[in-house]
Amino acid sequence: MFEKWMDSSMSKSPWIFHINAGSCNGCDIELVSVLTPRYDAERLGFRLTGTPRQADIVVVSGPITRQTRDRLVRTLAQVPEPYVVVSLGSCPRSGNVFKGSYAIDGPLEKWTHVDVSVGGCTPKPEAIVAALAKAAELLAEKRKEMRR
Amino acid sequence: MLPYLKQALGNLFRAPSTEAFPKGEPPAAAPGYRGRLVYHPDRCVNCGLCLRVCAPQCMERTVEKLENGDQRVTFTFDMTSCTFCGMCADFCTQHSITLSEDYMIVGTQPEDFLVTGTFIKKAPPPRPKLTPEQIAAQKAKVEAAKRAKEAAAKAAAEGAKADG
Amino acid sequence: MTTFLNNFPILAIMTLFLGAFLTSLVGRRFAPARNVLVVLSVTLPLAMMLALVKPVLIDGEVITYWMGNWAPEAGWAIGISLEVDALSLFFALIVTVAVFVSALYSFTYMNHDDSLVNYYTLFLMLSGSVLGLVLSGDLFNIFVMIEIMTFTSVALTAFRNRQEGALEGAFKYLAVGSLGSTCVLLGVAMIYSQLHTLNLAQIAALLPEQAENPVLLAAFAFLLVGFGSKAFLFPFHPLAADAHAVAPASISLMISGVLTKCGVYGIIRLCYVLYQNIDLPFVQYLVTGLGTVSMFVCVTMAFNQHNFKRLLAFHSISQVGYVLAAVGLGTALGLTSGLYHAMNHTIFKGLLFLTAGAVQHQTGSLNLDELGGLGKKMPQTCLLFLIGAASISGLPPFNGFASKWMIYQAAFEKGAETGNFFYVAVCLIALITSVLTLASFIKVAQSVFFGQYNEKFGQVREVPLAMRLPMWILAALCVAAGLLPELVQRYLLTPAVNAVFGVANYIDQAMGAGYAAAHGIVETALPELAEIGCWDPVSWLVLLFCFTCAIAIVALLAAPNDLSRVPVSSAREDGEALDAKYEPFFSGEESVYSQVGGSDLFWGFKHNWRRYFRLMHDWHSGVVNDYTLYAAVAMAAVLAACVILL
Amino acid sequence: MTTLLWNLFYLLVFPGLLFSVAVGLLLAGLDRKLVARMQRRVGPPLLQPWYDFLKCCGKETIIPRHAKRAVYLAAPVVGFVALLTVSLFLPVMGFTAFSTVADLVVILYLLTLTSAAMIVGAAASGSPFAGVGLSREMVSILSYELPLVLVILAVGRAAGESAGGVTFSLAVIGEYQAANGPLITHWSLIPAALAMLFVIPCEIGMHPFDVAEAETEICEGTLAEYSGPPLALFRLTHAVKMYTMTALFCALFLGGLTTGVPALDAVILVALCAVLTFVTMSLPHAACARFKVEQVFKFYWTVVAALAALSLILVWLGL
Repeated sequence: MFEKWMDSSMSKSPWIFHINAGSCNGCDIELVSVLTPRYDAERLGFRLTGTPRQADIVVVSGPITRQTRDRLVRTLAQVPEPYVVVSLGSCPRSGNVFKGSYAIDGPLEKWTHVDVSVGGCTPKPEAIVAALAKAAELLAEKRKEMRR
Repeated sequence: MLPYLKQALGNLFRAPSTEAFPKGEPPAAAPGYRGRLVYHPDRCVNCGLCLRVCAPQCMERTVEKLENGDQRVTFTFDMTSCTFCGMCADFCTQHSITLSEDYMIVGTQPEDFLVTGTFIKKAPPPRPKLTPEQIAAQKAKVEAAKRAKEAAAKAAAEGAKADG
Repeated sequence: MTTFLNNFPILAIMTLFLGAFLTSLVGRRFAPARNVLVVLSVTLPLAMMLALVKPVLIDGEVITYWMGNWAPEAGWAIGISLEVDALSLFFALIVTVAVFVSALYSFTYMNHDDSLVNYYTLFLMLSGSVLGLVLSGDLFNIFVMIEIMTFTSVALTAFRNRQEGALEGAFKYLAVGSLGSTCVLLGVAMIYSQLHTLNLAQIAALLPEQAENPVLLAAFAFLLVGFGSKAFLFPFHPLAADAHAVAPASISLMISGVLTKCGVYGIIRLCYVLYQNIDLPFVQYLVTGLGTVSMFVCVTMAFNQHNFKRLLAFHSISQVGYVLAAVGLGTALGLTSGLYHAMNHTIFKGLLFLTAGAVQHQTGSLNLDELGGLGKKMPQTCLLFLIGAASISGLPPFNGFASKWMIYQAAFEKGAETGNFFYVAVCLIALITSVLTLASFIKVAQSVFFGQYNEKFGQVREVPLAMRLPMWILAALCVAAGLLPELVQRYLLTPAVNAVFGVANYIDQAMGAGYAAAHGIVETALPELAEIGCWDPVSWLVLLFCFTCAIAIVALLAAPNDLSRVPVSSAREDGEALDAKYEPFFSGEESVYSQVGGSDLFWGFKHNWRRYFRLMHDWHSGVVNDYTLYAAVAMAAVLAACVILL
Repeated sequence: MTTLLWNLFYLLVFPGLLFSVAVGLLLAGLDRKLVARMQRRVGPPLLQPWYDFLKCCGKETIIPRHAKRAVYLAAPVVGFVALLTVSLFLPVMGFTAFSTVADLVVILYLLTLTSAAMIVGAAASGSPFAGVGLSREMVSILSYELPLVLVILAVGRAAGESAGGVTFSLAVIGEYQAANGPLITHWSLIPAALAMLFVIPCEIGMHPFDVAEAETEICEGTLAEYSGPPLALFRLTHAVKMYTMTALFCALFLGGLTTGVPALDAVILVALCAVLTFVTMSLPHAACARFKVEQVFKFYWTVVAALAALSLILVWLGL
């Protein structure tokens, strides 16, 4: 009886943990602006947490530079199940203008399974809110199918 | 002691300034906002200028030779690799690439981010096969023109000497 | 009523001293005989004291035993007497239990050391003298026992003389301790010169008539300072820390658990029974003030110590400060709470010292800045430490809470009755000290038992069972005394308090009926205790019930969904699969050894009190002349105060 | 038998588990909503803390390698149980479930036990962030303990005229307030009430004083290594503490306004707690930034302690 409630509550209170994998901070400030009064992601229950242990949605921004690769993988391993990964902006998915450079180490796909992506070189906050809302729904399904 | 007390209390009675977005419609972007790419294949002439000018090389062009010499050219633009700088739109002579104001580029599968377009580039009309006589006639016409030009030049030189 | 029970007190003391003598005689060649002898000479007194509980505590008798059967002649007590009333037996029980546990512990704890014969001889002499002091009914006999006690504990402090600082600590203890003993001797001499008797009962009878005699007032001051120095009170407390830090753990248990209680016993006898001047406001201010000051100073000193045992030493003096603050109130509730806290203190302080000994036995170091993460290596010691720490900081289900609660109640009620603010200040400082105690024990818990393990100490295993057993006994006592305050109060505390307030009965038992009446000691009505709102069993039933339903909720809600997940492997240069799921979160870095503990905890508090701590740092210079200077100044001050104001 | 049933009812339903958890979560939701509205945002739904609690229960529990397993799992339960016991002793406008031993010192120590349980839990998790977090939590305990004790002494003295000069028992305080008006109306106790209002946010660890769980600075401080049900229990303790502390304030200063019907009393109490939550927690949260550790300590040991000491002296002089 509780299991059903827990599944639904997954999507009602998704907590965000942000990993900056070498981003130019354009997407980072956009992500934080999502919590400001104008866009107010807290309406949907979002909350920025400080540790991967309390994370449900892991938002990765920036092309995965060689320096941040191990730290990214290690932090992602420390997130408790079930969790979804959101790639913010163009960089994680393709490396954007840094594609092919010696300093970055492949798209995010290489290291983890990316659930939702947001395009745009600094996507607009509304786009980020839409992506996070989508990720929240995925979270509930993920837990349901993980329980089977 | 509490610096923003008055403002905080005042805000209580004002309506919240939050957009209704997830519930309502996404608000329109600012005019001229460089959002998702729109590709009009019919105008494209496959000049390849956009390929050269795109910094993140988010375009891919595949040219497929058809039997009658035509080329089926397909362009795929990867929105997750694009920086929305608009260079391709500026340089495209045929204005076949324009940046729309749609900023909601959200998707779960890679395909959601691809903008593709294909067109058939007609091969140029076949050049008529010239018979050897037609070639000789054209060559003769060219020599005659050259000789006339030299004669005129000589006449002009004498004229200049005369009135010098 | 001379049944065989009468001889038990002297038998108990003699078995201990005889044991000491025989151990040194026989123990040199074959060790097992020595161990058997020690066990025998430790359990027999405990059994005798327990046998005495029925007549003395429950029936309220007072057992007197005259050495050599020299009963008092014509109203003068010639011989030396052992007088065991409820108060003496209460302290005797504490002493014998502590001695038993300490002996049990030291069998395995001391196996790293050599010349154990000397150790056990001194240990048995120490226990014998302490038991003798508590049971004796003769003032000079008390002084003799204090002498033996001091010198054996000095020798035992320096037992591990190769340890750095051992001789220095012992020397300081010797210097200032002997100063304290001479004060006691001076006091005894003065009383003898005026009252021509040394028997406690007779002194108690003769003293009130000459209360204004200046010599007797000076004697009161000397005795008070003497017993205070044995309890390591305010001016005498620095040497206790130096002595404890180097003494073996079982001896620290004896020093902090038992020696300090003898000091307290001495002060209670002095103020309540001999001089009966506890109801004078000046004496109350003096004793309570001394207790409060030493309570607060020692807890702040303990707050930023780097050595585990020094921290425990300072705490034991601050808890003795609690006891004295309660005893100094003079009310029945005050005395009850003081005695209850004295008993609890011996139990949980003993437990903490034994855990410190276990840590030292396994890792060899007591430095809070190096240790860490021992909880996983020594799980039972960690649990025992938590029980001890919870009881000393007075967390509800444990015994520290019940007695501290009574102390606050007594202090605040006393303040309300008399209407002066001093007692409210005492109650306030007591509450703040209890939080500071909690803070320093959390510091020790984090620096020693939790956090990350320092590889420097190599492979550390749990201490052998023989060391853990005494700790478990003390932990069980901690929990029992905490959960059953009613029983403890009815069977142990109220008889002791009645014995203290019933001075006339004490005198009659010793000197023959009617003696007290002849000297104008009227039979004071036994004070019935106000309804103490202390922790009655219903509440801990409720707590227990809550506990189970909370666990049920947690189990129900979250069937532990151990979703197995393929570890995220990443091709690092060395290609080693990197499943960091169970590593602590280091913001992504490899989790290197970085233990947050020791002195860099509680920066906020220390920053705000930095001037006070700098002052404390300068006063506790560690130089023995300073300590003797403090002792002498304190002696002079108390003497002047007593003679002038009393 | 019926008394056992009634006790069970008290324990599990009315002032005990269900009631205090429900009211706690409600107050937490109300607080987040009010703070949002003060920042002109819409703010989460009222039941958001309930969803947070359920979601955390549904997550997997990862016990880190350095953690001491038993203490790591036991700490949240001990903290929660201690807090539940406090809510059993608090009178709901004149009706107390277990009033036999309702005593301020027990409540004071049970609250300390709750915070101590969180600290030991943080220590047991073995992470350096938790180490820094527990050191800050202990300093904040040290800082609010002095004013809290002064307030308790002042109230004990003021309400203790009849019962032999001083009382620590809430029952006697309740009767005194029923007899001569809630204590807040006594002018000499106004500073104590003000001091208590300041103590509440620091005791719970609400925003301006949440130096221990500063998620931005030390990655959630004490709860750095907690996930799954233990984390849910800690956050539930956090929410229920809001109810307990505000109910304690009502018991100390607004007692004695019983309307006879316990249900109605409960509603009034919840309303009062809601107003108090707004005044003590939402307003400072919206109005000022987080304090540094030594500022919290200095603030409580100077300003708030002075307020409480002032009223203690006034009460002591019998005004």
